[in-house]
Amino acid sequence: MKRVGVFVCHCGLNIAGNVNIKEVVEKAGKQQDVVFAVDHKYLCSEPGQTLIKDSIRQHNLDAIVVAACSPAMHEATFKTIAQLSGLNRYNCEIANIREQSSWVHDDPGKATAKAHITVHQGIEKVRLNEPLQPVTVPVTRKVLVIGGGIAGIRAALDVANGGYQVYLVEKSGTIGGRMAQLSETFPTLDCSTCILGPLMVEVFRHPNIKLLRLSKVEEVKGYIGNFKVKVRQEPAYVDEAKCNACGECAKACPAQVPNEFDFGLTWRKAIYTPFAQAVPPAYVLDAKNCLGLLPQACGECKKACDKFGTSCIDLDAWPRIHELEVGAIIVSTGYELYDAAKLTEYGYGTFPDVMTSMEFERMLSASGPTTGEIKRPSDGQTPKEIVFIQCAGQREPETALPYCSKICCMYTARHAMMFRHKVPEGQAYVFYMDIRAGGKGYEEFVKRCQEEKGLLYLRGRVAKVYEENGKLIVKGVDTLSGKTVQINADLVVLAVGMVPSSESHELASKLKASLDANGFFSEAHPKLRPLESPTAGIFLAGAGQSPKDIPETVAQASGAAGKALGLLSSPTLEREPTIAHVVGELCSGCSICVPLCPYDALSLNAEKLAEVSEALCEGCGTCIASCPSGALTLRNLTDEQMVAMIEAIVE
Amino acid sequence: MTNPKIAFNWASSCGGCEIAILELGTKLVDLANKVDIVFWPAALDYKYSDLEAMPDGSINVTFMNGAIQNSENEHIAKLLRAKSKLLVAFGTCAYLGGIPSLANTTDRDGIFASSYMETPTTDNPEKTFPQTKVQVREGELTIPELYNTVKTLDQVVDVDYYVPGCPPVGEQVSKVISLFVDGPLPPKGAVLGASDKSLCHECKRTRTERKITKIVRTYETIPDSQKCLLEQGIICMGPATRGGCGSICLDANAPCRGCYGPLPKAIDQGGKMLSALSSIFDAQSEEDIQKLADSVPDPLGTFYRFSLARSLLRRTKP
Amino acid sequence: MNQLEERFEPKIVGFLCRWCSYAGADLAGTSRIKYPPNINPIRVNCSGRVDPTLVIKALASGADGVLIAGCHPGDCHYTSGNIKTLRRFKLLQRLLDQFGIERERVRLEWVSASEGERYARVVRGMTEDIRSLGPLNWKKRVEVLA
Amino acid sequence: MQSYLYFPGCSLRTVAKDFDRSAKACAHALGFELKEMQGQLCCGAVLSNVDDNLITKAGPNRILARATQEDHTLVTLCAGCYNVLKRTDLHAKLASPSQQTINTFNEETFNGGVDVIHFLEILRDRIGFDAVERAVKVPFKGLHVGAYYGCLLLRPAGEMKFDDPNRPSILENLLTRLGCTPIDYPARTDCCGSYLSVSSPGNVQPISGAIIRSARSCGARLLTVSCPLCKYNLESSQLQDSSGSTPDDFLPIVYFTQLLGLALGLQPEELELDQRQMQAVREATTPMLIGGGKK
Repeated sequence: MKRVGVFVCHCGLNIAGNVNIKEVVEKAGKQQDVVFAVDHKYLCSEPGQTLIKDSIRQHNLDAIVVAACSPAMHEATFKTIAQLSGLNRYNCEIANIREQSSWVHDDPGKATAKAHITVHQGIEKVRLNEPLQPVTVPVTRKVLVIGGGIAGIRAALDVANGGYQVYLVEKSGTIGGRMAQLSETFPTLDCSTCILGPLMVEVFRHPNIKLLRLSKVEEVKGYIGNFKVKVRQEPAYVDEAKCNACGECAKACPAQVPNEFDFGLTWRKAIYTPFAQAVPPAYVLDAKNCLGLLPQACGECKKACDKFGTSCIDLDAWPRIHELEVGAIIVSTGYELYDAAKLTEYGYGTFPDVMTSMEFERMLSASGPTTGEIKRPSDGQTPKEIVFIQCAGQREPETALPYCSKICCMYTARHAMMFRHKVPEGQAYVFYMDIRAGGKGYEEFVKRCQEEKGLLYLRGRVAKVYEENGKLIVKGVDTLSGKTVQINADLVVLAVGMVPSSESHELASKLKASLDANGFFSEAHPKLRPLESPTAGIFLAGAGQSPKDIPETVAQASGAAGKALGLLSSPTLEREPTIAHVVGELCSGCSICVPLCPYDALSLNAEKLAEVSEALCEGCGTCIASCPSGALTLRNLTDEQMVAMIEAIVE
Repeated sequence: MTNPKIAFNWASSCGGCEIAILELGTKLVDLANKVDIVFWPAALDYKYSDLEAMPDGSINVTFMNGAIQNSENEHIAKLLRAKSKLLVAFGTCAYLGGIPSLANTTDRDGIFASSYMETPTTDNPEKTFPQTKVQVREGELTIPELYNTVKTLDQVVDVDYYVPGCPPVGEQVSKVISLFVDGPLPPKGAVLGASDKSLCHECKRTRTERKITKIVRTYETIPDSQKCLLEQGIICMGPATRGGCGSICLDANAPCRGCYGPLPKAIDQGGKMLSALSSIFDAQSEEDIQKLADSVPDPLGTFYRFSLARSLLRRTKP
Repeated sequence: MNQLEERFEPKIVGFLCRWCSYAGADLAGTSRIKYPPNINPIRVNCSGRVDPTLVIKALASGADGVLIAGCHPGDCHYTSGNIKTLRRFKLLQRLLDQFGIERERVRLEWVSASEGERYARVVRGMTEDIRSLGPLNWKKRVEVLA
Repeated sequence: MQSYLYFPGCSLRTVAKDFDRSAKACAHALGFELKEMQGQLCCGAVLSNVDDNLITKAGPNRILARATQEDHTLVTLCAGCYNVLKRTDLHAKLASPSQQTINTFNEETFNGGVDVIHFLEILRDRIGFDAVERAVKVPFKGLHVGAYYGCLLLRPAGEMKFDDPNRPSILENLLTRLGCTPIDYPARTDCCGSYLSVSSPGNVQPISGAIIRSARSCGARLLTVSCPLCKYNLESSQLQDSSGSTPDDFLPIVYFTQLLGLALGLQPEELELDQRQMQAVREATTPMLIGGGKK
């Protein structure tokens, strides 16, 4: 026989605007065991919380129901205030009458009726709640960072400087990521690799950072504070420690391969270093394109290395599995480019002189395929008329990407300006929908470009691009003059959007971290918890979470590192005790439940009865649903409570 | 002091429960010395008038087997309730509805149609169906009215104790009866003569991995007598059924059909078994899962064979 | 208008998994997407918690329909709870067929945390389907045919 | 004989009888029949996308509601009907509040569920172009024909999912099987001017004129279409004056079903091809190879 108090929140007009609070309070007051019911304008405010606190004392309540916003919002807040007022925090239930009542139903009468049922459900549940104590578990004070782009680099450095061990996992042969491929960065036009390079070296030299290149996360087990991660590392076939990057091996290698770092605009050897500033500064043999390792077909590289070099090549190397134990994981998997070939209206892939911004970026780069000169892929001529198409395949919910990649306005402006500098007599056109230049110095930068001579901004979209006697005919519309325009161009550059790394879906299911509709990692709360995944202990940094530019990425990376450090700052942490347990005298040991547990938390004990390991159980309840004798129950979500709630709904 | 008066009666049942009592054999004779059997139509000649003549509460305990399927069943149930201090639902039919309650998948008209028209051996051109009343030269003849829905005993009268089993096994029967002679009696509503744990608890078969790759019907195979039948793909109700029967079916290498009824905390025997069984389907893709689910023969008849009248839904949609 | 007032309002019990579907329902709220108030959700950690017996219980005690919603296959927060739900659901469907309960009344849907619109659509569709089927009203039906 | 439920629409009853008749003839030759649905109405010709002008959706919803009485697949020929009906079904599936309003108004409940397909989809997905090729009796030899798609078959691409909206190929693939030499020209997916021919005819000429020029410059000797309105606009843009007299370089327009019919060995009369059109087909085909007999 509990003494239950019910607190109904107006949330300003968010709830009160569409739900008759008075009625909800009155009806709640009439429910069994409810001794006190009251409403307040903002329960989450200080006065609101004080009201709860005082009422608990005055009416010596031993359980409360807070009817307010979704538990996803303030459940923790209200449980804590309950605890501070001397209640067991698990004697507090939230009734969601905002997100799933006042906001979604037009008719106030019906919204109120539903709100009442929701509150009644909460009352029925809390009446049967038992007081619980959190489960305390130790924390492994190490961090795993997945992805070695600028986000991963920044996060790894911050955690390492905070004094904790970091594992940095990178799938390619070097860290650096997309930023390493960039020529300049907006709005300051400073050289990208010049500012990135030193950080890469710092990572390489840092005593607290273990860099695992050519590596992928294979399996993730455990939970916040206690992750067990299997990482598979492919062999580089080159001893990092010994290699002095003399390059003799590459000279000797007969296998030519399109260079992905230049998007296939140049060639590399099967044994190669991705780029001059690569970290670790050692060559890599890509086994896929090598003439043959098993059995060994060529071995020229090894011969050359032994002859001129440091004999650091081992062609018999095998993949390694690293079994890591970490307390937190930072996901910084970054982005890839939307496949421009899907945008058939622009003819990418059909016409050689239609290229993506990233390809153009490489062409601008002094280390790129043309050492910084701008040339048409088709005939190597310098283009005179160039068209930049912004939002290519973006903000197109029907056929391509629904979202805006945020950085294209800026880098396109930079590209156009660089083109003008490199081809002074050239004419550039930029098709845009609207210029999004939010950011320090951004608007000023775009203005500068727009005022450039021979650089014309056209507000409108391009309908189609097709080839006609050696020219690319670009048909579009200028919505400002309201006229259709046709430009006979030499080169067309598509600002295609950012898409999440192709492996993020696989990784997400290993991490049990959810993705949003576009495949980016979702954050725990869009406003208040943008650095965390909804899955505890997993933090997010960089473009893997949403399109971002470099400053934002770096800021988020440092933020995520801060979060991880916070988690590691204590040797133990508390976990939810709302987990499964077995009522021994009811269990018959039929062991139907045992194989169902995704965490191997269930086993048969000495008396051949089922047993739950508290440290492992996550409380999903799958075993409970399968138990034919009702011996398994979920703490504070028992079958009795489920039935009570069902009856509250249907009565 | 006088011996306690006990009565036996049957409602809608196959008579198996009566046999279960006769099965006591010589024990029956010892019993007869300890108690007075005042009413037992199946074994001795009694008329309802004898029963009506008895004063209310004059019988110490009545063991009533069989489900309530017609007006006579109900009438006698009420009569016996009045005459008895204690009323025991004896056997699965009285307790859960049993096999007769599978009739709840149809109704009176459906039953009549199949029994008096549709069966191949029936020839009934005049479409003659049972009438509760019929006028003959000698006067009016009446027979009980068949109900649309079969009920358990406690759905028509207050019941003190329950004894599961189709039929209850011998040694449990004698235990239960002697319990009433010598006491002490458990609290009202208790289930007597059965275990509180599932059949798996007393099952001697070995279990390896809990998964079902294929549903196999008993006629399709001769099961390994040492291994769990579920793991051989044979649907065994053991996990969702009370033990105490001595697992005689399993000893005969036949699966448990669930006659000892749901476990103490199980909301619904059929639902629980359905969940347990499907949970361990060895299938991941929707197609494979569908295939396995489709291969389960007659889910209703399999999972509710003995407990339909006492289940959450009680009958099919009227 | 009159006919609108007399319209039968189905009672639907919802079991929403906390990580995907309940979050999806919340998103519908935050985005102010309207849908009928006929559903009352119960928040469970995983759709795998939903014992078919509870679905039967809901129908037996007066619900006109039951919605189970979980993460899309492969996205389950607990790896594969939703697959176990699917196994139970497929067999439950066959059982309910035999009891004569229409398939439209009990549905299993995958709704991710980002699919607020989809959640609203599911509830709309389900409410309409059940409305056209009429009340289930199980208790009464059974009593009537005693 | 396999039979498909078929909705011709207004144009195919009047200005485009030839489209309707040739299609039915081809169907027959290919071993299936087009069975006209009961209770036809105008499809509405244009589908309003706004939510406060539902009346234009009443018609198509009625049509589909009635179609469900007979079948759950409905075949169309006119690109306009195809576009409107297919999208009506999609919108209905969303069970939006406005759909309920429409149903209440129509007193005919429709919540989606009709598979609206185009005649071309039967050929491609149900019969298969291989079978069509096998059925060809009189293959064309070197008929340089340009396929013209227009908008309604392809757009909005997200809803129609008929073919690549920018580089479609279904007509070309069919024509190749008939022995034609389809020519690629940039304007084949441009808009023909559509209903501007009613509201401001002056604006249609330049638009469809450009299409004709583009096709001709890429070597088309004949255009084939699947929309009566496109055909009308493309033809009228070539007429010199109201007299309807045609210039010498007139680029003839025929329905794809008429070419299909000829290849299947049907007679021009069955396909309602008039002298002028047959003349054009002959001229466009390398002379000595006309009706080159069995392959």
